[in-house]
Amino acid sequence: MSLQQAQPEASTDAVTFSARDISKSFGPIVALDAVTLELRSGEITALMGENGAGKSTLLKILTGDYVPDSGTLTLDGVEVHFTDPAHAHAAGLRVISQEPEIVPHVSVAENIYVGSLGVQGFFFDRRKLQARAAADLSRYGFDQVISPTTIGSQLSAAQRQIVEIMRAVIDNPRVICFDEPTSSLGDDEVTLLFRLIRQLRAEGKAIGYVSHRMNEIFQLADRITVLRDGKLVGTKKTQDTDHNELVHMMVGRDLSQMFQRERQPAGATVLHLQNVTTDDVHDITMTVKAGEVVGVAGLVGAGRSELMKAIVGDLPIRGGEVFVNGERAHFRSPADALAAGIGFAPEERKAEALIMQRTVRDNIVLASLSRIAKGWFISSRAEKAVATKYIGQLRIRTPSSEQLVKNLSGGNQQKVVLARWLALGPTLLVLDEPTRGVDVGAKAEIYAIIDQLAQQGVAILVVSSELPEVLGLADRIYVMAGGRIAGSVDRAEATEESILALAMSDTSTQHVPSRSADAS
Amino acid sequence: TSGAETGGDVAASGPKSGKLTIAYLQKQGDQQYFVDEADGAKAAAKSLGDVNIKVVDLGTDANKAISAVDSVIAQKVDGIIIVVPDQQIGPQVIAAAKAAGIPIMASDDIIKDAAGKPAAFAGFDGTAMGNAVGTQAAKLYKDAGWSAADTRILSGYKQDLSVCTQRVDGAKDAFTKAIGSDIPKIVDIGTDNSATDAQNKAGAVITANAGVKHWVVWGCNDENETGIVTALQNSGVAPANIAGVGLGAYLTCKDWAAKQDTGNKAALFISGVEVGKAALTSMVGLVRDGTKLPAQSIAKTAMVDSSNWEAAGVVCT
Amino acid sequence: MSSTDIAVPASDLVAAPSPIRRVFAAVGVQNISLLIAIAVLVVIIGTQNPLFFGLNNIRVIGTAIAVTGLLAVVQTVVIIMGALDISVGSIAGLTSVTSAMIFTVAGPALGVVGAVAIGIICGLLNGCIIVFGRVNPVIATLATLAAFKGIAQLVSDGRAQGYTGANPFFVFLARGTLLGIPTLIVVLIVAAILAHVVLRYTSIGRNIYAVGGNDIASRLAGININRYILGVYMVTGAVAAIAGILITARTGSGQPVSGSEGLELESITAAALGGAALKGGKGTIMGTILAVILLGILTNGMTLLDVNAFWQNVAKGALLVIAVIIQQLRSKERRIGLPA
Amino acid sequence: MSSTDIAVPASDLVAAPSPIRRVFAAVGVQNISLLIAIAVLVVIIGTQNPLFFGLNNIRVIGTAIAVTGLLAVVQTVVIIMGALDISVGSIAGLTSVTSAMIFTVAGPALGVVGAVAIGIICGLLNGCIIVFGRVNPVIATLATLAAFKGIAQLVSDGRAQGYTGANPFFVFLARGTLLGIPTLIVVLIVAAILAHVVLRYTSIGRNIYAVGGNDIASRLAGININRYILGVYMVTGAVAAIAGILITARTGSGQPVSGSEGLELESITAAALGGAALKGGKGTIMGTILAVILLGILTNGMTLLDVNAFWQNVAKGALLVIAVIIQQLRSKERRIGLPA
Ligand SMILES: Nc1ncnc2c1ncn2[C@@H]1O[C@H](COP(=O)(O)OP(=O)(O)OP(=O)(O)O)[C@@H](O)[C@H]1O
Ligand SMILES: Nc1ncnc2c1ncn2[C@@H]1O[C@H](COP(=O)(O)OP(=O)(O)OP(=O)(O)O)[C@@H](O)[C@H]1O
Ligand SMILES: [Mg+2]
Ligand SMILES: [Mg+2]
Repeated sequence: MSLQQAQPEASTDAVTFSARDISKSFGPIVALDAVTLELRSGEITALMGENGAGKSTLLKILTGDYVPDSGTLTLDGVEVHFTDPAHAHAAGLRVISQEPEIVPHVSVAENIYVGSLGVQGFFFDRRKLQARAAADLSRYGFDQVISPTTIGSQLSAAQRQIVEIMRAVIDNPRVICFDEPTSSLGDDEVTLLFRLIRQLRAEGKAIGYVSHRMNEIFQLADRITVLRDGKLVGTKKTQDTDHNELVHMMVGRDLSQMFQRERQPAGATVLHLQNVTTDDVHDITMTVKAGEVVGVAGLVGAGRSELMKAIVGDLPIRGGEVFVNGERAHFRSPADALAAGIGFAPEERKAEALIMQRTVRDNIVLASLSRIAKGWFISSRAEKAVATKYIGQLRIRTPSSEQLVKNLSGGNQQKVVLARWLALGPTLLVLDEPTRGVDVGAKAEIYAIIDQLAQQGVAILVVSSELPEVLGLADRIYVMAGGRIAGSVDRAEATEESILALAMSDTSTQHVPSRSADAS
Repeated sequence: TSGAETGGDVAASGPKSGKLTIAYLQKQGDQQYFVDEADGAKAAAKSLGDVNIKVVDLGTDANKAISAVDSVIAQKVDGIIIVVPDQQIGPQVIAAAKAAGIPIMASDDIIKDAAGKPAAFAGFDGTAMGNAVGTQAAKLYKDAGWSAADTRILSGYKQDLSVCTQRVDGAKDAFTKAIGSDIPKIVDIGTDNSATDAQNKAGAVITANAGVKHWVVWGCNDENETGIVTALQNSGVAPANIAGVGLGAYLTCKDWAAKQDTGNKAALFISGVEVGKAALTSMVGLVRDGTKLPAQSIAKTAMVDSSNWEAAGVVCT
Repeated sequence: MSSTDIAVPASDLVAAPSPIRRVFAAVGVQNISLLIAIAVLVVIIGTQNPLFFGLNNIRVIGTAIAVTGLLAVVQTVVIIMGALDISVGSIAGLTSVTSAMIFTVAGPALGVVGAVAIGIICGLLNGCIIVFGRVNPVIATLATLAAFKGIAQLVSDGRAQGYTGANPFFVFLARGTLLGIPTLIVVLIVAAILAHVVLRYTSIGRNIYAVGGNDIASRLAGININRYILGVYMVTGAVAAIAGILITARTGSGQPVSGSEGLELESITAAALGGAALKGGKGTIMGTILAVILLGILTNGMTLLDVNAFWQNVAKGALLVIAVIIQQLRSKERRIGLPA
Repeated sequence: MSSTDIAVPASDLVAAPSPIRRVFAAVGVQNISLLIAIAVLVVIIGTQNPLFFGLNNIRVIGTAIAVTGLLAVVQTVVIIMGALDISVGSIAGLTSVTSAMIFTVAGPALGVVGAVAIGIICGLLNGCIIVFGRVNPVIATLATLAAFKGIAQLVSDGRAQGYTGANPFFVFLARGTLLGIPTLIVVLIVAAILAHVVLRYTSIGRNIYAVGGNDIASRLAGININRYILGVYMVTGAVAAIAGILITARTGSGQPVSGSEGLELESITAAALGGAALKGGKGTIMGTILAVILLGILTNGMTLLDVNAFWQNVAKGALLVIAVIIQQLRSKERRIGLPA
């Protein structure tokens, strides 16, 4: 994607909001050490740093979710103290958090206005709220992506992210921060979001923006603040810096150049789908061979995640046949797939992959316990060894293998999900958005590990919404649209354009959120 | 003197013929005694012929008792016999039945109306039960020649159940009357009326009374009494040093049936079957023939022990 | 699957849905199976004994469920908020006995006011233990279940207190009617309608759903969760006190334990059967009331048909399981994980 | 700055932690407050009445908590898995009475085997209702609580059955000792150790924690959740049956209801007080056993000191609240949202 330089600064140099010398520790872990961040009106300030650098912690302090150990927050030069998110809201600050929090059994409309339903008085008028939500959604351009009547628990990851964004923007805040808003969005939604963010900038809002995607930063940001290990490295104007310098600032060293896959001839067919149909996807035929990395691209809602879940037996298959290593397979649950050597790293780490209140070690060894166990018993030494190995290999930033996963930063949690499946060593590895929220350096390492696994003869199926990732990794790419395979492209012929063209080929069903309230 | 009150209303409406339905509402209907009572009533109904009997378990729930009374009234039963979970609800129950013109009779626990007039009664009321137990305990105590100083009386019961309080108070009164003022210290043990809980709580009490040589035991029911006796025996007290008087005989009989040497020396046996029979027979007599309810039909009771329990008709399951 | 608590059912957006679908949508899918269960029971019992349909019997069912129904209604609100109140029965017992005691010395008005005040204090105590002591609601109210019961026993020495059967106000509560409807039923209806309206049509109610559905989201959205917890527990205490007063009125005396013990499980059962998810965020008053009616009809019908008390237990258990299985089969939830 | 070296496990760097800290770590922070509570209670009661320390009394406490303890241990496992078993008391009642009935006609061996088989069947039924009927565990076991009780009453006609007081095996269970330790206590210790080892050191146990922590994630990680649910409920049924047999042995006859009613709440209380989170995924057998001991000492001590039963209720409630508040204050969890 072409790098589009940010607009030259349009606005004043007035600092709307500043967080000065902010420190925050969690027990022995120093998450932030005297960090300063300034947000200016009419400007987009990007916040960058490796996984665990302290970005989310800083934003949580801005929104009153955490109280800093020391340091001052000033809004328009006036010192403010937030001990509760409500205070920050009242002051005009909003943060779109990294993990969208959704109320499961109420509508999108109520989810968007949660906490401020009362503006209509004591009584709350469902129809008015509905209409207001519809109007707001279309005002911000998301009306095609999400319907106000859909129930929270039925939203896809992208839709949840949009609800989270809507919550913040409808409040018309003066300062608004986005914590990795695009990690679960498809390209179309990203375009919509960028349009929105630019509009907010034009309205004079002060905007903070966290992302691990370099091209986004260069498209959007006016200024970039970099954190490393909880400390401020520096702030640059976008036009004064480049990709390599930023990476250097974040990582403290130059990254070896772009990842290159070692291609090799594929082996025997490991997975073969013949006209597989489920409730959500139709007539899918695909093959994955040993030593091959197969990518699955498509727009959000194309049915990629559903297909992966069907492959591992989580969703029922209604028609067609699945062959694993040449034999017909009937997986009734992921346990059956695991027994056949298939591992599956789902897309949503919080809901589907991680046991948040258990340790990093427990989470890493979860799928390979029976292998680590000697007879009936598990050796905690062996367990720790496995956990420590992958903590090192994936550079998971955690004080020890005994840290609770919920205390890890988002990107590090994602690495724990991957570590679980690397520790198992399956014959077929299904990865749904494996690098969601992972920093640049770690991404390259993960690619290298995938490459290495392929060389060892593991068959790998990767779903990704990041086209460069699919292009760089895959030997072959299936493109899905509207629950069907729109086509398959060989690496040699694949370009972003050709893939996008296929992904958008199905105009009939795309973008219409299929599940709405009337399903119940 | 007072049974006429409820009976009179019905007499006015004239005797009924044809099939009758009598409701027998019982507290703690899942307990053996009341199961027997229901069986007795059913047997009587069968022998009287053309009588349908409706048994309702009220548990220990006073509110449910009111609902059940309302319910059987709405179902137009011809007579109500009730064992109330709490005697305080007597006025409400009597008033409801009276308003509906349905004769009512109390079984096992006396009830009175708002003016203090008791309803007709069949059974053996709690105080009388307690008195029988206390008298027997006093006899055992005297015969054994124990002294107040080295004896304790353990009294186990559910303390928030009024029927239990009556029984143990009755036992205490009768014991005091028989022995005089110098009676052994009475230790109240609050239990949930189960044998296991009585056993657990008694364990602590026995600890607190180390050095005591002899024990007199009674309780709200056989569960309490046998539980305490078991705890005493488990702590090494010889059966000879225990004078346990049960209430019901359905658990104490088990030791006797097995010919075990036991601290359960005696038990008051009230034939639930007989009470049920008597209550139903009187009620049918009133409804069918206009025979006045006897103000008090006191049930046949027997103080049984290992020698005579079978003869007295105790059924040991 | 959730039903009536979802915003406007999508069908409202579609032009002119069939009237039957409208009724269905209003009642909610979950509740349809309860209605079916009620209908089946009514037919079975009614054909066996036509007295069941008597106006009198319907009144009896209504008055019998009033106390449980009241507690089930507030329990539903607590469950929707993601908590549980196991102490409701104890509070009802405490207020039953204290209302009668206060009444005896100071008359009915003070008896009622005093009991409600005590109920609110009990609820406040529950809320404070949860909010400030950071004790899980289940443990907190398990603890106060024991404590309030103990207090009720202490103030009354474990005995029923007073006699309210001669007081016109208490008699009106127990046996009076309003527009031909027994007062007990009126109280339940009023409480249910109030709770329904608050839950469905006010921002307070919607916030209760939000807190129960996702407390983090609610907090981040600026809802003062603690205030909601305190408020809901206080209201629950007040309603439990009204239930206690009704127990006093019905039994004619203040009962410290009898009549209120076990009401906690009954109210939770009704709320759960009515579709409230114990995880929070889901449930309707309509469903709870239908569940209370279903259970009330079951108890009444089994007595009517002379079902032995032991069989009644088996039948109740079986009915519960069957009703919930039908609900689950009708819902389109994914059949994986632990059922919610 | 320390944040830079966080990749290295901190504990590996610190050489030889002090022995006290080691003990603390082994017992767990949560349990420290239970230990403190036990210590305080023991001192208070012991100074009032030194007989409390007698070997005999310790034996009394041990045997008194055996039945509750057994059920609390399995309840902990169920809770860790994210479910609840409210029917344990009913199963214990059913197996108490059936063990005595089978014993009467077929001897002690068959009595025990038969009761355990019935317990397992009950557990299997619970599991099937949950897994295949997709009924929430609380409602499912609330329903079988009633159903199993009804069955126990039906088979026994509501009467205590049989007499086991003369049988050497049952006498050994009730009053015998093994290596000087009462058999009842030995049974509890064995069950607790087994549960502890399975939970802590086997993959089965780990997977139970995982299922309770996040059932969806566990399923996608290849754990056969349904098998775990069925298995845990069957084991719970079996252990409840052992509890039932112990009730029979202690009382000398099979009790359909008496002695087992209410055990469900007691076991849940102990598990929760011991630190098991009702949301699942958290809890230890050690904590539960300490909680059972704490509650056992409290009951014993109050009875010993002649505290009125009504005050005992108040004290029990207060102790529960205080113990949990201390736990919460010691834990460093964020003080937001609904306490878990
Ligand atoms: N509640 C907590 N308890 C303990 N440690 C925490 C907690 N929250 C964050 N941390 C630690 O603070 C550090 C900063 O985390 P933070 O979430 O701010 O990182 P981040 O920059 O947002 O990373 P990512 O890009 O992966 O989202 C990490 O080491 C993390 O493990
Ligand atoms: N949890 C859910 N419940 C119900 N429907 C869902 C859920 N998640 C997704 N869907 C719907 O299923 C369809 C396929 O979604 P899926 O998540 O498979 O798409 P995807 O291609 O993987 O896109 P994404 O990048 O969002 O994961 C979409 O129409 C979506 O709206
Ligand atoms: Mg982050
Ligand atoms: Mg997806």
